[in-house]
Amino acid sequence: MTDGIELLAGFLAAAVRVATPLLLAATGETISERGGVINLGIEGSMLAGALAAAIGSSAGGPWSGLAAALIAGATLAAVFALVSVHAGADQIIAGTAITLGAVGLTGAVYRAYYGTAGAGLSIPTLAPVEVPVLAEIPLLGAALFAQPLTTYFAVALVPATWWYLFRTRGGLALRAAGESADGARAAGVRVRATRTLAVVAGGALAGLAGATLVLAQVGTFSERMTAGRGFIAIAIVVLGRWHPGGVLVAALFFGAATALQFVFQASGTAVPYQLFLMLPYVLALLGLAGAVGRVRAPRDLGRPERAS
Amino acid sequence: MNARPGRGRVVAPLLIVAASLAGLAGVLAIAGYDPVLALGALWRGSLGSFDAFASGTLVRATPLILIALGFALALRGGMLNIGAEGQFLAGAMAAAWLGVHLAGWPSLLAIPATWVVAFAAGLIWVVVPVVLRVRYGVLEVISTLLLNFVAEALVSFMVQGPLQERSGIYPQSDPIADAARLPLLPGTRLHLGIVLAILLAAALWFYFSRTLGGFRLLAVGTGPRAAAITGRIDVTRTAALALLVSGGIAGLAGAAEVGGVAYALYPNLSPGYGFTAIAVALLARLHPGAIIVTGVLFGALETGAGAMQRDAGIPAVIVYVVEAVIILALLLADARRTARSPAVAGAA
Amino acid sequence: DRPAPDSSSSFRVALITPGSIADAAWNSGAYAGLLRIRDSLGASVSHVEALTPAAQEEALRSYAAQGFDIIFANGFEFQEPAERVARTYPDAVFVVNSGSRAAGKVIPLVFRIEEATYLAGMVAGGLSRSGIIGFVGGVELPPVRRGERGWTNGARAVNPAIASRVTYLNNWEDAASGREAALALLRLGADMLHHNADAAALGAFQAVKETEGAYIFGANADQSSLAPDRVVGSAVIDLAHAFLLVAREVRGGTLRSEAKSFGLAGDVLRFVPNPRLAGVVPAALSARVRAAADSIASGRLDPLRGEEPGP
Amino acid sequence: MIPPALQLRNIHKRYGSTTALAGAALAVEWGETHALLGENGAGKSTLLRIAGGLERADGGPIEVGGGRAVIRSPRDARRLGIGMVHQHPTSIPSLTVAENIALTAGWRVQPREIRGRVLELSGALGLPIDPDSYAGRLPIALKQRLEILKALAARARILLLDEPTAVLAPLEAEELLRVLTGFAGVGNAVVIVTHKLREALSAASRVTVLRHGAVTLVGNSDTETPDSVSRAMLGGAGRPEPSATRSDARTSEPPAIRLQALDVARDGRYGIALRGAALSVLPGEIVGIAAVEGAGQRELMRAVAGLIEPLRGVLEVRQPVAFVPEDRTTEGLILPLSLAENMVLGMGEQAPGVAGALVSWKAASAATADLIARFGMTAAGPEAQAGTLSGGNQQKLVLARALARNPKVIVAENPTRGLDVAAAAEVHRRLREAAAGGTAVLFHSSDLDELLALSDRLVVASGGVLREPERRDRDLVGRMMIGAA
Ligand SMILES: Nc1ncnc2c1ncn2[C@@H]1O[C@H](COP(=O)(O)OP(=O)(O)OP(=O)(O)O)[C@@H](O)[C@H]1O
Ligand SMILES: Nc1ncnc2c1ncn2[C@@H]1O[C@H](COP(=O)(O)OP(=O)(O)OP(=O)(O)O)[C@@H](O)[C@H]1O
Ligand SMILES: [Mg+2]
Ligand SMILES: [Mg+2]
Repeated sequence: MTDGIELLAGFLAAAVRVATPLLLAATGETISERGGVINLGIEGSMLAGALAAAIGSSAGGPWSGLAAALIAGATLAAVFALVSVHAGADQIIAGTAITLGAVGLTGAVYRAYYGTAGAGLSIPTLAPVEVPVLAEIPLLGAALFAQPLTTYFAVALVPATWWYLFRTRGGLALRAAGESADGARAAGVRVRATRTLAVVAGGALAGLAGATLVLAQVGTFSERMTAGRGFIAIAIVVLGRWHPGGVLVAALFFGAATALQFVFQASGTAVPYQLFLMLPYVLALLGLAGAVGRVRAPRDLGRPERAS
Repeated sequence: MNARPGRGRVVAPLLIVAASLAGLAGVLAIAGYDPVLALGALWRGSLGSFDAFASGTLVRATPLILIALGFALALRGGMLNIGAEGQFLAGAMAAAWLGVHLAGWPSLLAIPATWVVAFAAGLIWVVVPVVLRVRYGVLEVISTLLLNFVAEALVSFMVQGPLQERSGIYPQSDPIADAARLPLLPGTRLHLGIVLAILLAAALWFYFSRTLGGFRLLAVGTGPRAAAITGRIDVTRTAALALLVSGGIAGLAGAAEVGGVAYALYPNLSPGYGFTAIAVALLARLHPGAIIVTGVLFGALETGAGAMQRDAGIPAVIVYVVEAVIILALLLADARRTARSPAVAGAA
Repeated sequence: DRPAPDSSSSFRVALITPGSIADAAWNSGAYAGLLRIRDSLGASVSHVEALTPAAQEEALRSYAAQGFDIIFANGFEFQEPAERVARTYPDAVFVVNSGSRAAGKVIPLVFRIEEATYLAGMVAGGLSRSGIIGFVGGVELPPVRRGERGWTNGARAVNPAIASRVTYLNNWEDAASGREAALALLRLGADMLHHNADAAALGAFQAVKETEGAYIFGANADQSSLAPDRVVGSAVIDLAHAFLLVAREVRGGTLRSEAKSFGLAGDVLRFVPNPRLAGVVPAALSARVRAAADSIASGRLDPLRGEEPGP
Repeated sequence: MIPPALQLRNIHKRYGSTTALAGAALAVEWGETHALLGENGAGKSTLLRIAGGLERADGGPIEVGGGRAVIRSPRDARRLGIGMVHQHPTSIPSLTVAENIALTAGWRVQPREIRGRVLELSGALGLPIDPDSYAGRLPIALKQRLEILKALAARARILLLDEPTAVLAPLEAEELLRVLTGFAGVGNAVVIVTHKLREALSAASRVTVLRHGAVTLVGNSDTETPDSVSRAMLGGAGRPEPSATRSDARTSEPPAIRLQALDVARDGRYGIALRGAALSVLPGEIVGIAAVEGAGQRELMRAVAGLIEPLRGVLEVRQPVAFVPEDRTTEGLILPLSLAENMVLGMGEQAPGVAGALVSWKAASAATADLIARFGMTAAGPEAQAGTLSGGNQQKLVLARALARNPKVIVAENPTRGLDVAAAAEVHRRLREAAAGGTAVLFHSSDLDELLALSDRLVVASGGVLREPERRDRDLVGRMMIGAA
């Protein structure tokens, strides 16, 4: 009985762990897509953030790692913004190229910095922080209130993003830019500047997501370690309907599906493991279909502002 | 301007590409590599000799061109199919499945048969996104993307399970029958797939530019409301059909890769052709003829990248950076021609 | 430290890897082998990453056409393309790591990793308190599966009631997934882990470090340094050494057209205990492991079938 | 002397080979309402867009309040107190009315607060609007109203309006002009573009007339007459006489449109828009539908055009039917496509150049060039994008295309919206011509005068019910429209 509860608690904690980097990246992508820019380069920003976190933390501790990750993620996103927002080039290709470049760049820098031996498990990490009292709650306590700081930050970001998007002038301008670049411009919004900021902020959060993998989870870096999480974050944005709250739910859902996948495999069934590997994606598809009503993207998503 | 096939100039883009290559040479030199050697290898390994061109560049270009053609077809109708990777794998699975059973068939039947099943498999792989889009309004961008991951897992399952080779040890299928293998250009690795790609490009070019159906597809993609009200076009049906066929074409690419290159199903059949092909199609502004050119360009880039590693000792990771810079440069050059892209035209 | 084509040497060796050479195991080991051949034999060397069948055959052909003497191809998937290319270029030697059969100058290298993992499994079976052991695999490839089979059989040899759990990640890079997979195994009671997941396994080491009473066994290289208090030992393949042996034979003209297989009998494959944890392993268990090693080396024990060593 | 509120001098603007403005000028004093007139394509919108920061002139100085002004963006314009109401609404469809206003005005985004401020503003101006509606869902008249509210909320002192009354019913238009003159009267400035000359001369104190991008007349509205103005617009040709001939309904033939006990659901929403409708239109007959927004006229037109499946009842329409939709920019045309392509879009298999499944774009272009010439459209050519046409020329394209099909039935929503006087007269002539050739015409117009002038028979739609007035009487019809008779 208590065993069952412990397992459940462990499962919930795993779901939250898996969800955290996805939530960070997806929240960032929500901001950028609300502004009308779809950034497939966040996979690259995440990877760059992961490496920057590793190097930063090796050099100056976890906090330096976090700062370095933010900067690295934002820098790649800035390059992306330069090409796609300012030059008006295609966002899908630009994002793919940024990710490809990030794979190469992180690989080269990693090899140069850590040599052939790699980083091992030498990187200083962020210890989980227990929230007093709350962490004692049975079942949920350990899952939700004994997590690394990045998790709390990711969750706190959800209402903050909501507030920004729906309760501030900047957020309104951002949404306007995403819905109709022409309309926003006519209303006095500086569309390119607005979009650039959103993309860079999104990239910084993706960098932080990468840092979470390194500093709050594995304590090391490996090439291509983000393994497509950036693309999954983009799926989560859609699943969450471009809404911070929805994105939170979708990220947790995805985290839970993935955690469940591992539990299934580890409990040793005869079912081919590949079916479990498909599970999160199939569930996400079902979730998309089951979500009540129609999903609508920001109208000008993917369209550069016309040069005037 | 819009999703129209482009009528842009070529000179400025070429200048930008040249400038960025010069910049690259500088960066390589700073990083301690011999830029002349590196760029020389890039050239020699891709376009510098007939063998490199035929056996390397064109072989790599074939799946890119095919997938890009399908992508262009769908996007012309406003559907953004970023799941070609999955459809490609579906086609490859089907072609391998049939291909191993065709011993004794005449090639004239065996090859078309694998193409038909692969087309069907790719098409079936997009049925779910189409139904989700039509019935539930789920954006095909996302459903096709998610299905890529499912396809990967499915291939992994197939090569360990139903399609695994006879000895049951290796995660790959049995080799397909000789009859199902595509004929090669003698002395090279260039296979019949390139002919398929060129014929399909010609057919799509004709369809896009000379037929009412091709125009109506464009209308659906650029102005769905006007297409429905003024053009009296069944917008949903038209777009759905385009997406289905684009899936089928990606499936064909899978068949060509199995029948012309790999001769068996392997899990690592695609290095992300589905994504590279998007760049191929968009840079070509969805124009079928231009897709052949951009497809060859990207094929050359990927083949040349190998040569840079082999012949100039440049590590793969640096080569990725080089590729990324070249793509971004092409993109910037291209963006100067026109300011608008159709990227998510079907989103609303 | 990179290979640059150096035409001064007449002995030319190439390596094709199906993935990054910074994977902390399979490909990095092969790359180390390439460098060792360069340094020991003065060969001029070249390397390329080739991820797909199209790129792989292209790489094989290019090297063969350029007259390389040996082309190491680091994976079973090169077997058939290598045979095809060898028909056109009969002079080159193609060494297919983990390949399936010898065919002319296409020579497979087979590492009987199960012989070492069997020993690791024995230790794990003896040390496990929960009676559950776990294995994290990258992609389900033949050597990975053989390693897991050896590991499980070894544990059963010591404790027939042991339960062995397996999780596959379907990639080699995702260390965070490696950690989650390990944590799930540990939550479900496993206390001894083993892996064959290259860089992704780093996450499993991290998970073990964080979990009280859990231990792990390294793979491919001596991984004790990753978690000195938690790594009981490693099933080591000295790929570099094997590469050097093969290269020497080619150079000396003594290489025969047959599969080259490496097991505990040679000095390529070993089970290397972590000296820091020597005290954890009871002497009796150590002795059994040593005896099993002898039986395997002398061919009396097949780790894939898991028969007890005869008296 | 007080410097003018807004002064543009010697403004030039070219688009490729098209000259939109060739030395145009405009001077507006504080306190005045200024009408900017000209035929379709004369350059009115372009001139306003330059003052509003949406386009940049190739040359020519702009002064605001006497000071030299650099206007690079709508943002700059707003800073200078210039507000603009565009020919086509620019509100953001998926934001609410309140959000759209807050965005333009730069208000803090507090839902309750902005809702209150919107209600206050709209109340004070006498332009009521629901702050919580999504802008995209508003009927076109309210969309227009929202544009004006946005400009005023942003505290514009100089208001530029591009055909704000084109989409309004006469009463709404009067109401709006009253608000605008009031706004100007308290020391602000208003520029209004319109094709309704009477309206211009009565509401504005001064007029400027453009022709081919240059000024042909600046005058006081007291001294100018519709005739003098239209001579300036058309280059001395004088005002076209509206023809008053009635068409001959062919009573011997069966009706081309027949509906009986027809129920139609509300377009895109729940509920029934049209109940038990009965109507017959004979070949050769022109029937006008008078209605205020939401009375069921939209559903009637679209059901007859075959775009909405009726719920029940009889609906017989002779084919082919040509439909002229109300919203030319999203329903009638695909703006990024060329004129030739838009022609093929509308005519389908019957388009010149189309043979079976094949299209010859050369032939289609030639036919489109012919259409451009016959309808006197100002366009760079058949390959020009529809989006580069002036509003009125876009409308001409939609009409020309519909007529070119030789349809048995024409269904038109506001067919002359945005057309200049001459062009509107030309359209009326062509519709009559079509009717004379046996085509049945069913049209709706928000302009009662147009309805009375063009239709052989008038039907009023009100509250989802169709009724025929006893007399063709402006007052009676007006009262029936709002359900007061
Ligand atoms: N973006 C553009 N590209 C090319 N030509 C344009 C563009 N915008 C306007 N034009 C051309 O400039 C001329 C003036 O257009 P403008 O819209 O100012 O006319 P207008 O007086 O407002 O006409 P209308 O009464 O029909 O609205 C037209 O010939 C039009 O085709
Ligand atoms: N009955 C109507 N009268 C006037 N305009 C209408 C009517 N119905 C729809 N429209 C207009 O047509 C356009 C599209 O309407 P539609 O109902 O298709 O919106 P939608 O696509 O469902 O919106 P969304 O996707 O944002 O939910 C809107 O601009 C709307 O104002
Ligand atoms: Mg809709
Ligand atoms: Mg105009």
